[in-house]
Amino acid sequence: MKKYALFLGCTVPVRAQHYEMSARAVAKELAIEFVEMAGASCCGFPLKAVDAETSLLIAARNIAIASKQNLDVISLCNSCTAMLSDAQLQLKNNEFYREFKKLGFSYPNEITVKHFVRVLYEDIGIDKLKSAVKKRLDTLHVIAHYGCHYMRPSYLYGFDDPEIPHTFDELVNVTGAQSVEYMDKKMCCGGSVLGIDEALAVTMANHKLSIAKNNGVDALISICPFCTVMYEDNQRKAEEKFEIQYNIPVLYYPQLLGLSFGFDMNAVGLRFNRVRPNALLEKIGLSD
Amino acid sequence: MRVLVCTCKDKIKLTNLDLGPDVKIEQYFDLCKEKPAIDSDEKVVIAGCSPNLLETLFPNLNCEFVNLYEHIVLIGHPIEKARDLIAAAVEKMKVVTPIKAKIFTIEKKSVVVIGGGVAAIEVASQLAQNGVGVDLVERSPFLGGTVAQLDRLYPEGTPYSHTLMPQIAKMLESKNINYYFNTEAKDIKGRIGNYDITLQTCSRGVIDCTHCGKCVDVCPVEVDDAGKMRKAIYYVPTYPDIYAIDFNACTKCGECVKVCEGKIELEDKIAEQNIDAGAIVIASGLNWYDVDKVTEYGYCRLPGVMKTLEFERAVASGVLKPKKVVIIYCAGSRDANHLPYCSKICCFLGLKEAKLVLDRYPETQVYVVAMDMRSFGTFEYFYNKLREKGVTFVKGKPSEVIKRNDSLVVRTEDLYTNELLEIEADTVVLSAGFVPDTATFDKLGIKLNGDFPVLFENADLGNTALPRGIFTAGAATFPAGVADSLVDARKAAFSVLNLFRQDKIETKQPNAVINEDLCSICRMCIGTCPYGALSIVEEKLKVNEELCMGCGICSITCPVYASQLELFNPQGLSHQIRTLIKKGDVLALLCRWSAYNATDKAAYDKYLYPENVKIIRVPCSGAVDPSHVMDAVNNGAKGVLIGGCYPDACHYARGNFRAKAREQILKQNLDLLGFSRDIVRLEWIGKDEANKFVEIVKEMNK
Amino acid sequence: MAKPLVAFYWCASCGGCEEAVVDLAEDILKVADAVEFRLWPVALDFKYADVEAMPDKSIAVSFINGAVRTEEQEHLAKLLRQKSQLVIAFGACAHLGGIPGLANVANKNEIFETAYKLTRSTANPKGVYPQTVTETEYGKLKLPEFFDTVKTLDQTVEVDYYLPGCAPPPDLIMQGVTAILEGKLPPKGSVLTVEKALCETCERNKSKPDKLMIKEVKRISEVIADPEKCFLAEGIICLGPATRGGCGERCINANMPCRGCFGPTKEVKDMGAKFLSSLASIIDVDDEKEIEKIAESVLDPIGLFYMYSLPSSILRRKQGV
Amino acid sequence: MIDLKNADPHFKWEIIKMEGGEGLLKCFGCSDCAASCPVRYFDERYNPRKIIRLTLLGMKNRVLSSPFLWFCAHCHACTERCPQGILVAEVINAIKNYAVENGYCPEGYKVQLDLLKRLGRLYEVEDFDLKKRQRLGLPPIDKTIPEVARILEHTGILKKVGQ
Repeated sequence: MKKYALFLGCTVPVRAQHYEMSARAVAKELAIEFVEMAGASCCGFPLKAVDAETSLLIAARNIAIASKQNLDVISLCNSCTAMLSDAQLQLKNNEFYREFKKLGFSYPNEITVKHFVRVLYEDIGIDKLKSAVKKRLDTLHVIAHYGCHYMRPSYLYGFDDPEIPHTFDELVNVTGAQSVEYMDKKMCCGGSVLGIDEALAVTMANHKLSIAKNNGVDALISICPFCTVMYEDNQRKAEEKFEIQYNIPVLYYPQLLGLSFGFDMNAVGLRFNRVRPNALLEKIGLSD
Repeated sequence: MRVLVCTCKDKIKLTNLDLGPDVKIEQYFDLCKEKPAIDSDEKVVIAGCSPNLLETLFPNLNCEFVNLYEHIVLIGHPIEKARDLIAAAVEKMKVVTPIKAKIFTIEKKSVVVIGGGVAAIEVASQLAQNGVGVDLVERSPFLGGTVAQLDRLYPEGTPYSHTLMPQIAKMLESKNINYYFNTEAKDIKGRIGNYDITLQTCSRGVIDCTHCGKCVDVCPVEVDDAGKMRKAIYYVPTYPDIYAIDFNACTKCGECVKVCEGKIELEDKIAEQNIDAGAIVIASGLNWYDVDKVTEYGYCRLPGVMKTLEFERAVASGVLKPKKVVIIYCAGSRDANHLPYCSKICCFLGLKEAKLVLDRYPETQVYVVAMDMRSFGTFEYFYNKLREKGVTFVKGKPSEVIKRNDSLVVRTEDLYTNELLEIEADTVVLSAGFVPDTATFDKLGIKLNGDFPVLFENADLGNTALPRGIFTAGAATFPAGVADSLVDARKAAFSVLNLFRQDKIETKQPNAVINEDLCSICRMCIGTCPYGALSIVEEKLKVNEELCMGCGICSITCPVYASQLELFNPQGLSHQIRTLIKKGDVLALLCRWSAYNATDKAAYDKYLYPENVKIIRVPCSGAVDPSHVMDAVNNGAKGVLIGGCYPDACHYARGNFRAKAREQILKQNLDLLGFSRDIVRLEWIGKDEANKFVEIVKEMNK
Repeated sequence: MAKPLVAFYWCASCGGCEEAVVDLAEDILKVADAVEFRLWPVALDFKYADVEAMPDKSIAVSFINGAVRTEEQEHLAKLLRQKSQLVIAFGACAHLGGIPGLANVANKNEIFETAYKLTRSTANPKGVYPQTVTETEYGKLKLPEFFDTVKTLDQTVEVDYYLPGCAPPPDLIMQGVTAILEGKLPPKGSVLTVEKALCETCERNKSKPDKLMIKEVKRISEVIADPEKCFLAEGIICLGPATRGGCGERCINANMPCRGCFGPTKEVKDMGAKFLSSLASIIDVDDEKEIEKIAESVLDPIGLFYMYSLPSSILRRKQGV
Repeated sequence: MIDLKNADPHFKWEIIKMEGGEGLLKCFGCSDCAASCPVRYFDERYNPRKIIRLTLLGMKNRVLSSPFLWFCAHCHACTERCPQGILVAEVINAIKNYAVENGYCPEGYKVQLDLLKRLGRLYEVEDFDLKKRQRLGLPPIDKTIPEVARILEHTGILKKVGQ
């Protein structure tokens, strides 16, 4: 049993419970134990543009919670992972650490921060995942959306190739679904500019949606609640703006993985997906 | 001890000088003319005019100079000051270690030239013609190096053979050269005048050859040799006239042996032999940067993306006939993630490839995407010509190369219009930089500075940072074109000839000496030596006399004074300061290469400064110890000025930065001990900045 | 034959040196058998007057620990010098000034003000400072004068040998005492330990890279040091390269860097300045601003470079106070 | 036209002092950042090279008041490719931080700051949410985390944006 502290952040526990549910379900299946982080707050990322130090201190405080339990942190959100990783690096910097201690916090054990998907790839491994697959989703064609902060900035992560990322594709392929190679794979979802210029953000999201449509895929697979907001919640807006019909389901990776583990569609919270994946379910013989 | 005092033809009037019974004072009317004999082992003090002059007249002596003319007479200070200065110099000389002459005997007068490209050929040829025996050691089976791989040379676009073949012919006229092909220098021992080199030779496969070419016809193994296809048994039309087997590709099927009119042995064995030499010339040339590391440009990943060499060979041999070509400059160059430097020659290589393809196929559309076009000198004409030929130059650095609908797309910003630009093409050429082949330098333990074997920011150091018997030629130290390599090769040949005129070289340059009774091998000093002259040999700290340049930085770094610079040890300077400095004085410890010269200029230009300013000449600002400052302060000095060269301009590369770090921490220390932080000041003073020097000492005197 | 007479006296010290003698364990019995103590205030009751009454040079050897800070200590140092054949500076304080020597960054008034007025635990509403003479109804009470400056023993009286350390390790004490009893002593003025610096014998020296250069200066309190690696290679300030060895690397073995209690090796006059120079030299930064930044990160350079040796340094103390 | 009369030569040095602003001076204007930028791909008004260039020229007011400064999605595509090793996204972020210090904080961020001060998270956790979590078998979460407000007080950011 591998134990990790689970960092939920703001969006997942309130707006993306299906992501959380499915992540918990597949983790359980893979003998990963999640320990709840009592007192964990926002990761700090939203304040980075306002004041980097403040955001780092908020992030570092969250890390301190896991450090006290001497547990490595798993995060479900790309941005949270980046923010916490940055703070984890900063904690090795004396100047920052002094400031951190001034607030009465401590960092007793050095711990690492990883995205859940990275843990699946590195700590669990493709082979073990393969052996857990009970129902191969061979009929599905999907595009894997990495999101920016999954492998970038590479100086924080040192994971995957920031130019030619491949780990998430491999993970998708494990389920039997085929991860289609497509253009502009590393393109940003636009989430970060949503609050500044909605039209621009929707245009950015539309780019990948249109690529997905051109590729005729069954779904877009996401690993970040932020990206999902752009591709799923704002899909209608993109459709209106560009006068096009997409109707592309956006699944969180643990949902897809859970289906391949043979879980019931309710166990992975599929009824909470805003773009109904009915066609997809039909394809894999799970239509209700 | 002898103190030689010069009146400088009666300009310095110093009388009644008595420094005790141990010190013998000799007065001269004109020291320059009279030139008294001084034993080379003797310690003396010479007082007269500036050491800048006296040193040229009395070189290589165990001598401390006292500058009476520029520092007292011309500046109008009372002559009584001379007594203190001389007495202090005497105290210093009492405790310094005298210089031991270093004699390097040139026992062997033959040369090993490592490499087989244009530079190596030129060096070998020039030396052999001058009667020097040469052993030429080439790693590959054929001569010609990088040049022999090319189709043509820039800027004219002449075939490489125009340059290389006459050069080889000229070399072959000399009988003084032994050739070692398929050979590497595995180990190099010894020192100037007597090197022992172990050579390791792999077999060529072809023992005897009639050049019939039948072996090539039957060989089933195709090899892609940088864009050009050849067989596993092959020939490069340079020298020697014998085919060779590429054992990395050969399957030993034996087909060639069956048809051979000469003799082939399919056994790849390794043989070793030792040769000796008095000097080594490293002409090992350069390697192409592995451009597949620049992943965003898709080399190896996207078909149609190639390196310049591959492109050149493919177009020249007719294998490739592109319609639309994008040549991306600086692929990995001037890039912190790859090669941080500019390789100097790739801008022309890129232009050459553009011309090559247009010469063959004038209808080709060619785009060159470059951050900057560095077409210095006459290359500007070349650049002009290519624009007139219709090449489109884009200013920018492409972000990535992608594949879209079966064609390559180069994404960039066009900096002229400030708009995003996507160029579709069938061929993308990556003009990458070069890395010198440093294998030989590694074997010699020669310190690399970043990526290069010698320091480049300091012209003098470029020559002195190599052991005295090692020379470089061509692109071994930095990417260079053919013309530059040839000039450099002749320079190297001249240096070797110059060395071999002598049977021994004697130097009396001060060196660092290690007191093994004190050295605890703490290694604090090793990294601070700008020349890599310090190393641990058999668990003892050793100074390489071929490399030590006498800066004294290690002796100041050493926490126990186990390292001592001859003629200038820290204790000597300490004695000098304690004798010289009285309450209220200002001490100026000035680098001999820069700040000290400014004081001479101050005298000539009549920038006057107070008489309590006392000047001591030091080899480098990095050769001053914080305890020297403490000594002066303890004696009541108002201030201590350390004058050094400007940043990056230090004669000893990094001495002034060492001084800076010491000064900064020392200031804090002195602050806590109740002194003003400015009681010690490290200032950069150029050799002509007399006014700056004077202003500073005046400020410190307040 | 009469046993040689021995005196053991403490000046400004913490008492650790006395503890070090006790740390001789059973060996102390051998010493007690071989000599007769004539003065040892911490252990045995003798009066100063008894010593004053002794003939000059009648004491074979006096071991004096602690720095000289008061009139009484100066008096006893001089007295013991007069009555002894050999005077040994025992421990870092007598040898170099030691930790009490750090008081040389202040003067008497500042120290009194801190000790008798400013500290929170002090209740001294009238602001009374110690006086050398106080009139009372029972007569005059005297206290020895408290000097402005802490001095080493050899700045007060001539010293024959030095037993270094804070405190000197028992094996070095035993070696020293044996050498004295057997008359096998090195030249006068020697420090009774090895000549080379600590790195010579330090196990961790092997882990040091040949080219030791650092980009950051750290203090041991800021990091958890790797117990296998050379401190300096990790950027942690360790005075080992500048400090005489022979201590058995007690601190290093406890994962603490050397702070220099054994003092400098023989060519070095000012240990702090010397090590400052070494440390500054290995800062591998070629940028003036960066250098300034790193220099500023060396907090409390006096406490760092002169922890045990301020009174024996060239400048000895803070000036102008 | 860029009028250097309005330039502030200290501006670039101020940015370098900010957290993340260190690499600024290394920029040699190759435009790899701009060519890599996904935001610029869709909206040419945003150009990281131009922001850095104007900063180096000292055009303080123009940079700080530019609404496009806030377009950076902090996706680090530029950082990965910068040949000079500049953490471009961090430099842009440093300029944003500096803009906030100088009174140019976009309203959206002020709202977020207020939420974090009150709740310690971006979304209010209603009883409804807690019930829903319970129904779905998810563990309960804290409704508010007051510690965050303490950090905001400590760094003085609330004062900086006038809250």
